[in-house]
Amino acid sequence: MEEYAASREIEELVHREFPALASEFTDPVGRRRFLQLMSASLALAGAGACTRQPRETIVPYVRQPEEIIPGRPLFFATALVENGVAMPVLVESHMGRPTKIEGNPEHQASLGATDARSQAAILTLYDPDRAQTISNRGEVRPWGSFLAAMQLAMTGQRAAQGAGLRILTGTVTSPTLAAQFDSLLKELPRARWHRWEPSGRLAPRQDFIYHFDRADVVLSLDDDFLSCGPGHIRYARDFASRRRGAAASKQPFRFYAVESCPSITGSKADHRLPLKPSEIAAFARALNGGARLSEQQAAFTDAVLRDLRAHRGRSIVTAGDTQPPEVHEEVRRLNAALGNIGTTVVAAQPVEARPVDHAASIAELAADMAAGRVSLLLIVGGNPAFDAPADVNFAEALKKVGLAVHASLFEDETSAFCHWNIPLSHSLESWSDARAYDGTESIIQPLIAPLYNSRTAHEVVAALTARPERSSYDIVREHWLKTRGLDEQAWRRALHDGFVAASSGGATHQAPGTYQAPGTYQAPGTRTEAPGTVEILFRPDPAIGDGQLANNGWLQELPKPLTKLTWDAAVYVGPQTADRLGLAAGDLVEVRAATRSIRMPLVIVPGHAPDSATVHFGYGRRRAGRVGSRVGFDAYPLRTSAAPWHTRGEIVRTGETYPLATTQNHFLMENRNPVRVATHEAYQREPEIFRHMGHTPPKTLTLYPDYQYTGNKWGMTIDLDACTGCNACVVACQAENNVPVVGKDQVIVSREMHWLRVDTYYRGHLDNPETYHQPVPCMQCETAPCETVCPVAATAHSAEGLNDMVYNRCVGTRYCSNNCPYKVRRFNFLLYADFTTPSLQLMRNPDVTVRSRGVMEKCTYCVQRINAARIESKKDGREIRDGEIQTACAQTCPAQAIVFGNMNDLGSRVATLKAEPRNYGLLEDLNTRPRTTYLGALRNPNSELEKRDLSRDRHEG
Amino acid sequence: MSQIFHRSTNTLSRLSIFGGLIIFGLTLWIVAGVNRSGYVTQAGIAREQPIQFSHAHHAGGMGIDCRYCHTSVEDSAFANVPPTKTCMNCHSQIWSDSPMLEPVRSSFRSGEALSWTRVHDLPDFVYFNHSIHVRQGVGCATCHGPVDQMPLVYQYSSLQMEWCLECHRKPGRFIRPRDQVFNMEWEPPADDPGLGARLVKEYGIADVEHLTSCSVCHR
Amino acid sequence: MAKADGRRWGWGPNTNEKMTDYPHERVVDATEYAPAPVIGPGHTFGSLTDKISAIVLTRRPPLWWFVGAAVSFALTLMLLVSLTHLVLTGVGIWGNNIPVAWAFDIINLVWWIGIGHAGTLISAILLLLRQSWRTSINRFAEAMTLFAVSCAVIFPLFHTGRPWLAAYWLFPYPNTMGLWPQFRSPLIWDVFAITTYGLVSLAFWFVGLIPDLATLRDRSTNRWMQMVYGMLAMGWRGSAIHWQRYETAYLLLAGLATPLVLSVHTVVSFDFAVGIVPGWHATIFPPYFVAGAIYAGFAMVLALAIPLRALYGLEDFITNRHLENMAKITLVTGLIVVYGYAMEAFFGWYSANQYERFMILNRATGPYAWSYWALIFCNAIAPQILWIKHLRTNLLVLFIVALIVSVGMWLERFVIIVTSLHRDFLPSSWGMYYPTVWDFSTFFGTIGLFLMLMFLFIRVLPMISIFEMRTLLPEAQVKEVEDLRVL
Amino acid sequence: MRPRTRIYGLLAEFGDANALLEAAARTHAEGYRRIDAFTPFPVEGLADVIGFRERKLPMLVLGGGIVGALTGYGLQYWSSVIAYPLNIGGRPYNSWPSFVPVTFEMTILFAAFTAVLGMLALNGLPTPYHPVFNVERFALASRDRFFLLVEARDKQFDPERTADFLRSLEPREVVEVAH
Repeated sequence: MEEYAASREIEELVHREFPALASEFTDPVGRRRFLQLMSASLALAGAGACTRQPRETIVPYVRQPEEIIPGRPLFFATALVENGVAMPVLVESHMGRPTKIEGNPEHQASLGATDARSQAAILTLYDPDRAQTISNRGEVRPWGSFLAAMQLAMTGQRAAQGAGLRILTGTVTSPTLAAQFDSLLKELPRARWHRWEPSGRLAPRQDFIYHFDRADVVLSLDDDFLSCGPGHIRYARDFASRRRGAAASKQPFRFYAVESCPSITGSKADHRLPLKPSEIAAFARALNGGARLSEQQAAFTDAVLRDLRAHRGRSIVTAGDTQPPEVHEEVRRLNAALGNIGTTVVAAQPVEARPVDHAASIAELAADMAAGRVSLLLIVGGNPAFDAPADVNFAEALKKVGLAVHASLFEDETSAFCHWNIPLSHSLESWSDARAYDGTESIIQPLIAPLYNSRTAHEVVAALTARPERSSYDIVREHWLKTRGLDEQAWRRALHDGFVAASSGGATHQAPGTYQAPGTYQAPGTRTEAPGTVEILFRPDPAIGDGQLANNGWLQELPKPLTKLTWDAAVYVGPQTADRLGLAAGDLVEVRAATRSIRMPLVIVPGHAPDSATVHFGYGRRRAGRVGSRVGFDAYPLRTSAAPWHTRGEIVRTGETYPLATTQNHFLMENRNPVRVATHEAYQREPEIFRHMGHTPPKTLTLYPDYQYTGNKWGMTIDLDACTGCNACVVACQAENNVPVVGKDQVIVSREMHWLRVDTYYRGHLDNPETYHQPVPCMQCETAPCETVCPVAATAHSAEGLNDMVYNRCVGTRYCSNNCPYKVRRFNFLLYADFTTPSLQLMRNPDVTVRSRGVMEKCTYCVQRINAARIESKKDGREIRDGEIQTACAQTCPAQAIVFGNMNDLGSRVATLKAEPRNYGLLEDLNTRPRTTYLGALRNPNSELEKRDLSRDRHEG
Repeated sequence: MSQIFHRSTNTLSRLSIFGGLIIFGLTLWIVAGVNRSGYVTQAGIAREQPIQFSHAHHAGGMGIDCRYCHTSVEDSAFANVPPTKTCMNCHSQIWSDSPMLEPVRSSFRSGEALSWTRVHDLPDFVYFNHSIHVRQGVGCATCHGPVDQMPLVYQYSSLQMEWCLECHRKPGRFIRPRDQVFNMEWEPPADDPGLGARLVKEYGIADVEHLTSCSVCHR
Repeated sequence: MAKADGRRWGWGPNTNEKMTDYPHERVVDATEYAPAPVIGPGHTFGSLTDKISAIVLTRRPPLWWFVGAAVSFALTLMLLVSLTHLVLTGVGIWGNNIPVAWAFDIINLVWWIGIGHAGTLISAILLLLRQSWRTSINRFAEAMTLFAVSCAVIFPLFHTGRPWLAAYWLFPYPNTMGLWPQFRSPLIWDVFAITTYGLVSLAFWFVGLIPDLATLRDRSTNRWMQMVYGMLAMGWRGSAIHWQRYETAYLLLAGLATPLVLSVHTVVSFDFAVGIVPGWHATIFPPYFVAGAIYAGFAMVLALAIPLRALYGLEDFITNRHLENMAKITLVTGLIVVYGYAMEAFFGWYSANQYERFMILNRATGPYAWSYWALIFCNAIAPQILWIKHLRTNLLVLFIVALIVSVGMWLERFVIIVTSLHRDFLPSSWGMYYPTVWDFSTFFGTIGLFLMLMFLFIRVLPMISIFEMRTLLPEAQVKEVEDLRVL
Repeated sequence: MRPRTRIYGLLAEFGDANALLEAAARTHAEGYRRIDAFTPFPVEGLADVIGFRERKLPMLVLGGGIVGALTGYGLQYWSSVIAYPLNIGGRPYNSWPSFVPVTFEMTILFAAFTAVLGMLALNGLPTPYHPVFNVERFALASRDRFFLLVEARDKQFDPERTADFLRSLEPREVVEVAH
């Protein structure tokens, strides 16, 4: 059904103006006028709360699709594409406008969860800076003339068997697209298809799928499997559920992490060993007895090996994509030796179609271009002029190409060098397909007609074939019908479910050959003691990735895990290295590698491996758009195809400093135990240990009678043992609640607007501390300090115990924020919300008021969802079921750390969790009686490695 | 020193004091009045529409049920304004060439949507849901008034917060049996004063604390 | 006798005892009962009436008046510009943020309100305490109160995000929303306290003015001035009966204003004491704020009186004794405030509450330590030199100390508000506050407004209460009613 | 019975307070009742001497205070318990301790304004026009002169005899006050 619904809506959309479509619910025009009136009432202040409504119009359908009930959202299953891999999602659509992205609960790769980037994809869809017109050398052209041009060019190519034809894409998992390329290359054997995915897996290798839920001991060699890589959503889920099991049972779970740059995966480790990149390879060899290490490292290795061997078949050893093939080989051998393969570690085919070595591939392409051997270059997606390795000098080579075509979402750095620029459709506007981490194939269906004159990759590639006019729907549908015999029923089923049944590990593409011959990878030479010399790691930015998402304000302002840095990339170094180099946070330093150098501000990250520094690439875009251009510093100039992940260089201070916008500036707990931690052993011995870490005042501590909550009593628990600090909840909240972006300058004066923030705390020695993440939404205190001080009752308790915030009543004294011990209230110091950009009005959640200037706002437990559920239940004459209401944060959490529900329903998940001994309230000694409570974090240290007095748990913050 | 002021100033000055007070009171009274008047609430003002659609004729005269056009009133927050198609269901046969209906036909031909002037328009920070009100026995006429007698629809109630609160504080005074919701003529039975209270219990309508919680209408 | 006493109570020097001792003395020498004269020698009813009313009626304002008025008017314009920008752009033009959501705005509010207190205190409390020396300073002290309050109210209104709504939503009035103010909020208490304070002070001031307005009416030659002063005087003619009711009313006002003035700063202190922020949540706040207010108020009175008397040659009326007494009160209230600081520190330690302890530590050693130590110097150390008489009576020294104290009291509020807020409970949300140019322009703008109102006031109204000065003259002493009865 | 007199009364001017006091006492002892005295500042006991005994004001102020208190608490109770009860931070609707400050301020406000307005009302102010202002020298009443007025309405009043009596009090002069 859905796809017809979708497509028919789309007709409607094409016929009608967007704002009018929106007008039934969120009429931006109306609201804007209304706000003007509010401020105009300055003049007629005293004339009462005069909200005289401006004229509005209602524009009904001409023919109404029967699926659409105006005012009720529809959900469509589809997939987004991250680094070429499918991220299965359900998309909420209001009257044909996609407004919110959720994970697809049916899909094994998601199970209902998503990550920050897919949450933010909705903003990219409506980004007003997207490429909007097909252009040739800067002049707007119709699609037809592009087709003509291509046909002309192709006649020449066919004559030469495509000798001059080159195609460049990122990682491709789309079976249809791959098939299109295959047929094209079969027709033109001398043409070449190159790949460059700056932040993806560069070297092809045997792929493995891990089952963390079945493991007792896990060792990770610089593998950030909780936040990067195709499977991270599912891995986070399995990892968390295994830990949850450990917390409940006597069956402990232990996780060792060896890494250079602190990652959120490392932050969950019971033991973490910071090593320089060069040492990690050695460490890997040592695991199989192949190398000799320092005592400290050797002790660690021995203990880990003993632990792993004690759990044969129930352990996992992983290595990150940034590790060289030899490390992966060592890891494979170890897993085999431990008998993990087939049990916890399952071999699988790479999901990438026709895997190649990307670094080599783009280098080869650039060489051909520079040599003038390329007469027709088709770049589908990607932005090589910006993110290609520095040594291949792509931009220069691009000038020597006869005819360069670039299809991309944005007019970017590469577009500037290309003759033809074709706006690429967003996943939510396209018919396409893609494979998830486990090979499961999803059909991608459009939620909305292309907002601009854009085309999908399939259509662009088709332009090179004999049948250029085919729509992407035809192409995709035909591929699935022909090659996979997907009949109409199966096709609809696939669209409805969001994936093609029984397609995981589909054997349609060849197995990868042996590993790349060394040569693309060079082990760093021996370390020299010259001051300032360090090993330099290259990593994609934790928020905006390789830079393609630079124009996404939600991601720009998303506080990066651990450092809480926004709007900038920085050089990460450990404290000891900073001391050695005499550098302080905020210094603007020069990073030199070989002959190249860049400038970047410095950030000190506890736990970073000594004598090494991490540089994040993706920032410093020159043509990204109004949000992303000229923000931060570009690190690509240091990155070469020979050493794409780490190299050797030096850090030199420039004497200048640079303002950094961080949302958290103090990372120590100051003995206030906001995060309560105990070891697994201590917890088993004395379950009450978490309660003893704080003081809960008796209920009799007031001269007032207690307020009784009958009926629903909403509450939330957040499991700090499960939370990985991945930030998905933060963006989900932002998308669900129309939370504005404020910009770097405002973040610097700490006016960020996130309703839900993730605090990070360190404990122990800062060279290698324990790290804890704590999501902090509104606590919905029963004795809310904020409410009593509001002079106009703009914040008051609902009968279900919600701490309501009434924006239209708020006059903005900000007293409530002063009196909020959790500082979760956010104030519109300026007009942050965008009331003017039309496309952004379409994106808004129509069920949540867009807040104007001078108004306080905060987390409401997604009260719009609560109300919707209450109304539905009342109409059905029943109670609200447990789990029927999910707050945006809880719904998207890959670790299922956040649980929301009715505390009065003793069977509900939230009620059972609150009954757990790990449950405690943040700052509950203030007698605020928070409805949001936390489940304490657990550590399971290996006694060999850590002889620590367990009573420390009680005293140390 | 000779007199500065004339005899009359004594009286004048006292008068002016009381006069001032009276004028002050009057202004307050007028302001309060204006805030509740049709000028601000826009109640009672019939709106010009692209087509002179008469509810009096369709709903009143011909007795078409509200839900024939306002299809989603029982399922959604929004009662729905009918698509052109709905008009054409009949008007492709009757009055199929009346000049008055030309806009409808042209819309149907061209697919160009009709755009109606909104009559009932709440502020954007207020979230009203038709379906639950209808479900709980709030009649159309209770808020929209005698639509079946309106040649051109006008806003019947003030739609101001205090007006909403009247019912949210004492639902019993306003609700009716569910089967009477779409009956424009229904009057509360004079012989059964307890009806409202019974229905409130029967329909499980929430107590006043719930109905007057801020987040029920504001989000 | 009690009744008569009740009525006599408070008017100028009380002379019962002496009069009954020497029933046949018609006039008693002022020096006999006063420690030092509160009015220069050689003055008669006529002379002082003319001297004071001349400032308003005949004397052309001196050059410095025009200069001062011009400067303060310029500052007032700056205030208007700042406020306009504020309303059009938003509170974001200031440095306020989360966690420091209140800063200059509320600091200035409390500072101004505090300054306002001296006026009512002098007029009411000193009246009840029969301090005859108050007479020559109460008039402009009251004016100062009014102007300080009008500067103060600017902040609570304009610091809100939507002043165009706060302007009336904060008051209870029947509205179409069926909503009312939230009376548990100290901000609403403020609204009532400050409004009451302003209105009562205005009434008090105006009542005190009526006889003098009559004097001006009768002295003025220009027809228009006669009309204006005449209207304001409301036909006052000094009838004995009127005087009798007038005294009663004035005395009652004083009796009401005394608890009021104490309550106002108590309520202002509730803004903090009712909050849970460490550094705010303290029971000592009300008395300590009131003392601080009087402290600041007297400092400001001194800072105004010293130049005024010199510029207008009023040494006869505002004598050294006045200044010295005020210096003494400043010293005493200063010591109370210092006690307050000590207690805060003590409680911080004694409460054994880690948040309180950290707060004190953070004040003394944290990023804003400079403000704390500057405050200690201004309010605790500098005023101690007033112990020494010849420094206390040295006008320049006194003037400078007064200014230092005014600065110190501003810093006190800075410490209480900013330093407490910037690091409260969760380390993760600790932050810093930096004022912007608009914070300063608004603050100095209000100072400009205050001075401009002051300049206008001394130009159009008698800055010293003429009729009360008359009562200080020896001739004003009359014999007992009882003596007359025997006739 | 007696025709309304042509003049308002007779005004005697004195140089200092005691002279006036004595004169006023004598006049009152003489049996004159409709008399009034005018001074540039309140003179001890002058009102007594001319036989003025009214003490209404304090009672009025007390009343005003009580009304204020009731209004203050009533307003708060009604609006937060009856008009729109809201659960504010789990506090009861009638959080009486929080209602004290406003009640107190309202008490003061009402009482204070009763005092001021009551005083003006009882004194019959404003009266910008008053016959005594017809006397040129009366302007000095707000400077350094003391006046004694015997109104023509007094039963004993007789233009000649009263004038003679007043002169016997050694005033600076006695003048007729025109209507």
